[in-house]
Amino acid sequence: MSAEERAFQARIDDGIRIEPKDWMPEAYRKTLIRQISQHAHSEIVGQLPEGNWVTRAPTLKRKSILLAKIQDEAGHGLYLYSAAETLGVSRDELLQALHSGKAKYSSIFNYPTLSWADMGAIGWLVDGSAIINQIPLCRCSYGPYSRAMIRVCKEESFHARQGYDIMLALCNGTAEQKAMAQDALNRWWWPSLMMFGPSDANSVNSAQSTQWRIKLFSNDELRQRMVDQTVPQAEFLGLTIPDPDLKWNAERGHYDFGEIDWAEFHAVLQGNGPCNRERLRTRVKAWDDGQWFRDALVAHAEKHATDKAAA
Amino acid sequence: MSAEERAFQARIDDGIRIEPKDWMPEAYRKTLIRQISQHAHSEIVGQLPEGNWVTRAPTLKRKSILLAKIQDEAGHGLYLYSAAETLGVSRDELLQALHSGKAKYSSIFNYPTLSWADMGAIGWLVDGSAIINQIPLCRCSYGPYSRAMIRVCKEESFHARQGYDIMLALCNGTAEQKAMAQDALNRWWWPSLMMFGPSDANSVNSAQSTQWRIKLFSNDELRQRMVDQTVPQAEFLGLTIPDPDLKWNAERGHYDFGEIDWAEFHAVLQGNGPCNRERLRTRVKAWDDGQWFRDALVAHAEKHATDKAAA
Amino acid sequence: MDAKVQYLLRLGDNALVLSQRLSELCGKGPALEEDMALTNVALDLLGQARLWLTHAGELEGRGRDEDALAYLRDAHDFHNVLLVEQPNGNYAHTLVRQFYFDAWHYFQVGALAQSADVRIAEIAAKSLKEITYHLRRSGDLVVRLGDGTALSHEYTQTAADELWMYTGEAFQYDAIDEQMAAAGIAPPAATLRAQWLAHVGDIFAEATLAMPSPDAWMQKGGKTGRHSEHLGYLLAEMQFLQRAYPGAAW
Amino acid sequence: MDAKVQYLLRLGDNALVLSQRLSELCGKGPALEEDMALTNVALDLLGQARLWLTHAGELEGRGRDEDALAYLRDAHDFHNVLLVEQPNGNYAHTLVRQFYFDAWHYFQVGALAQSADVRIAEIAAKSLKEITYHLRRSGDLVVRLGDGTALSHEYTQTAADELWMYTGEAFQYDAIDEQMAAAGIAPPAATLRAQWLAHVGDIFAEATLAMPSPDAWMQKGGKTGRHSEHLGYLLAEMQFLQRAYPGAAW
Repeated sequence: MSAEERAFQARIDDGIRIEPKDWMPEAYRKTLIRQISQHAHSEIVGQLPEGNWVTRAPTLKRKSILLAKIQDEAGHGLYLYSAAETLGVSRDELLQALHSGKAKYSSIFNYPTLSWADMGAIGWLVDGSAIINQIPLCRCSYGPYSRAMIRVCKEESFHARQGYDIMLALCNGTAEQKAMAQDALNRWWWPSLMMFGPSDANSVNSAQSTQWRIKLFSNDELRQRMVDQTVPQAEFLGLTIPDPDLKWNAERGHYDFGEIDWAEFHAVLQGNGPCNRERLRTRVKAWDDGQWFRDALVAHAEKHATDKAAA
Repeated sequence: MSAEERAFQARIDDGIRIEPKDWMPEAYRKTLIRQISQHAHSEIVGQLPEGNWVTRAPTLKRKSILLAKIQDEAGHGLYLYSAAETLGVSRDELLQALHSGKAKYSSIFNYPTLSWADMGAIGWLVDGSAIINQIPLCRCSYGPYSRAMIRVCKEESFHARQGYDIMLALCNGTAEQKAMAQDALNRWWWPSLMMFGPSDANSVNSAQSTQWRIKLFSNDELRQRMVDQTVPQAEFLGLTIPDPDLKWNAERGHYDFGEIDWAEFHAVLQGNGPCNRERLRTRVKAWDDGQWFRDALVAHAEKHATDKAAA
Repeated sequence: MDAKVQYLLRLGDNALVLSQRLSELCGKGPALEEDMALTNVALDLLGQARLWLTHAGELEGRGRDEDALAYLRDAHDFHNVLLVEQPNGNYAHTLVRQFYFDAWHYFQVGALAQSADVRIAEIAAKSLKEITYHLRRSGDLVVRLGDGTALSHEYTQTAADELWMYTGEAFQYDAIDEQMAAAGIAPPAATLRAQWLAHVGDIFAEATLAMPSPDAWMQKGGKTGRHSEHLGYLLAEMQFLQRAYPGAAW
Repeated sequence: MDAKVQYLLRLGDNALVLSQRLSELCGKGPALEEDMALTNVALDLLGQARLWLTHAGELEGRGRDEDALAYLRDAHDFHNVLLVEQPNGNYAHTLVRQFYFDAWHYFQVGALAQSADVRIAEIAAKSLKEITYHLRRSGDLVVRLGDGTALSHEYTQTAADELWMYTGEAFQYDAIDEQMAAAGIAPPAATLRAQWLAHVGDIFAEATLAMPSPDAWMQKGGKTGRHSEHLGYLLAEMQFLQRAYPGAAW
């Protein structure tokens, strides 16, 4: 380890934030760019499954809440791209990587939203899992990322509560509505657990990220936290979690739960989810269709910069 | 008048049909091409306002009847283009003229279909008017046109009856359904009367067409026939024709009716109807999008003609 | 139906339908900033729609709340102008539609904020802040696109020309509008039209766009429930859940 | 729900949803002959859907007729395969979707026509004549497009590749399908799949198209009510009038 690297690690160990102007190992920079941009892409792509129901929201109030949520997500995308940009990469480069399929976004958005209850389940389970993932990152070693996470987490917790509120309304509603809620839970439960990534045993690069404090808990720890937090909420809703192996383990003080279908996880990751193709195409189409628009803004700005220079 | 022209007119006067191989004046040919192709185009464009409700038909039976009707219209288009082709013009040339805006189609299809009742009103009033226009043409001087008209009229009379049947169901239905039927009548009444064209006083070229027996009654005569036929039907439905001047004239033995808004007629004819742009664009887009498809069929046929020749 | 209720429904339906059109674009804008702005405008308009519709329902006194009005009327009972129901088209269409609407909305709601009717003036004043921002944004974008590249100029000019025929309806006052004008609520049509034409003219000049003729043929019908074929589809989608699960609470 | 009723709903929903997709194209085909053929196929499938749904409703014994089943179920109660609800795309997609479906439909309904259940055999026999024509037509067009121009080859190959993942579901039998097979009604999955693969293979060979791998990842869910996002929109449009005017007769 070089002196620079030792000093860098010592700062991290002392809980001092790394800032953009500070020296950092190239691998740290790259890992962060990958992690932050993947998160940013997830916010952007994540607008689509919800956008799918915004035009069909069942009341104007719910529509309004959902629109505000989607707007927040675009905002999160913005801060996160900005955080990534502090690491010396441009937003356009990151988007290029998304559009070419090189960069990933959270696989959960490759599942379809099939009923209004999915707007509840996404808020409750998906945003719920996201928060569990992200709260520790508010204390991560890279300053701009940590500050972005603080802002994101604050809004995400609203979203999770709003999602739960949708579920509550459905579960207090008609039998059909309750069935809708149960169906949504059935479909989103496992993918939400998969959001934490592979089991620790199969997780690559975790040790280094942990040492750098850009990963603060293991995938399995966070997943357990999600299960422990969610089971009582489901009980309160009167819904059944679709896992016959789910059971309170008094000894561990945690819920035991069944084996995740990792074959499905990998299939979706490899592009075989129900909506991978459509999600990416929708984004690429939006980008391509918008080329003339973005070009025009640049051309206009340049023209008027020239005007001023000439004046 | 040349000897040929005199012989031609004599045949017509004797009620002998003109056939494609017969000599005919160039103006007769041109007038017929214009008239037949305009009719063909109307069948084709006329699929669109009905296609607009086929996906929303309220019962499977009604959907089935509507689909069959639209299929008939495409079929009418086919025979009419074939009839026009006997006059030495190709279907592609005729479509070209439609797409460039040079050729016309019936202006009535530039009105939107805004409710299911419009499917009733179109059958009842628009097909009703079309039949009144077309029945005399079954006896017109040009053989292929007259034979096409016989076939078309037979099917159109079904369509008109089916349209009336939709109106009847609505008028026997709930208050909302009856209001829908009345609204449709309000919107389609005047455009249906306009289908017969300008008043005789302002109609150009009528005399020549009459002499050639490709126009057998004046616009106003046919329009009167439509009014006389339709008023009792509306009464039976319990609907009010949107014309305060409508009144039985015992002396004439006909209904008197109000003045048509010719300014609207001309506006729509000149392209300012509610749907002119969309109708034409839809057709042009279908055609342009289908270029590769048509090209492929030609290429395949040529390849295999070559195969056979080579074998 | 009471003229004021009808007039409020026109206001509410314009905002509601345009908001719905914009919300179709969630996550599909040409740039992230546009995604945010579009969603934001959709949200503002939806908020305004809710205020107008709620007030309309109260005045009507038949127990219809914002949701009953939004979700349980068929197309012929919607009173929005044709402009707002036009499809999003390419982004130039989306923006020009927005600009035409915002300019009208700004002057209309600006006048309503001064109106004799307290509740209407209140809602208008609240909305006007948002609308002022909308108009600034859409006008600014029209300028930048009109005076951007040759392509953006062409797209914007085409959109301006194609949507023009839907702009006249707002100024063709019928008995209801006239009654509202006479009551000191709505601004006079001629004033509104002059303001709108002047503003659009200024922006188009700056944008190097040719302004279509104010005397061009104009489509109409939306205010009285004669819509284009587009509205039925928009409503079928928007109203699905309320229609499919009648009486459910969400 | 009774397995036979469920199976009949699958048959009916497949025909109904594909018919609905085709009917979106009325008057928008690439040639007049295609307009006629598309409408004709839509009409045939609709007729078949009506027979299957009516029979399902009778067997179910809850008083649901064809319209109650078509118009008053939400997406999660529809049992069609994902293939038929896919959007029309370009015309190559429309045709390849049709060909994949027709080939399966032909062998499936052919087997049903020989089945132990008299009423099912009757409906199947009646439908089979139409389906035979459908398959001849769509197979023939796939050949002509595949072996047409370079462009048509490319479009057709792309459509073939993109829709491939929706073809496996038909052969993945679940408990209901197995029960029907055991009862001598449905053909065994393996037979059906072999017939389908052989026929598609022959046509693709003639069309000079590359056949995607039979072992490729396949999407599923439609038969048990887990659809794509497309179906909800299709139903919102299709069901609008029945939903908006409950109880009305048309």
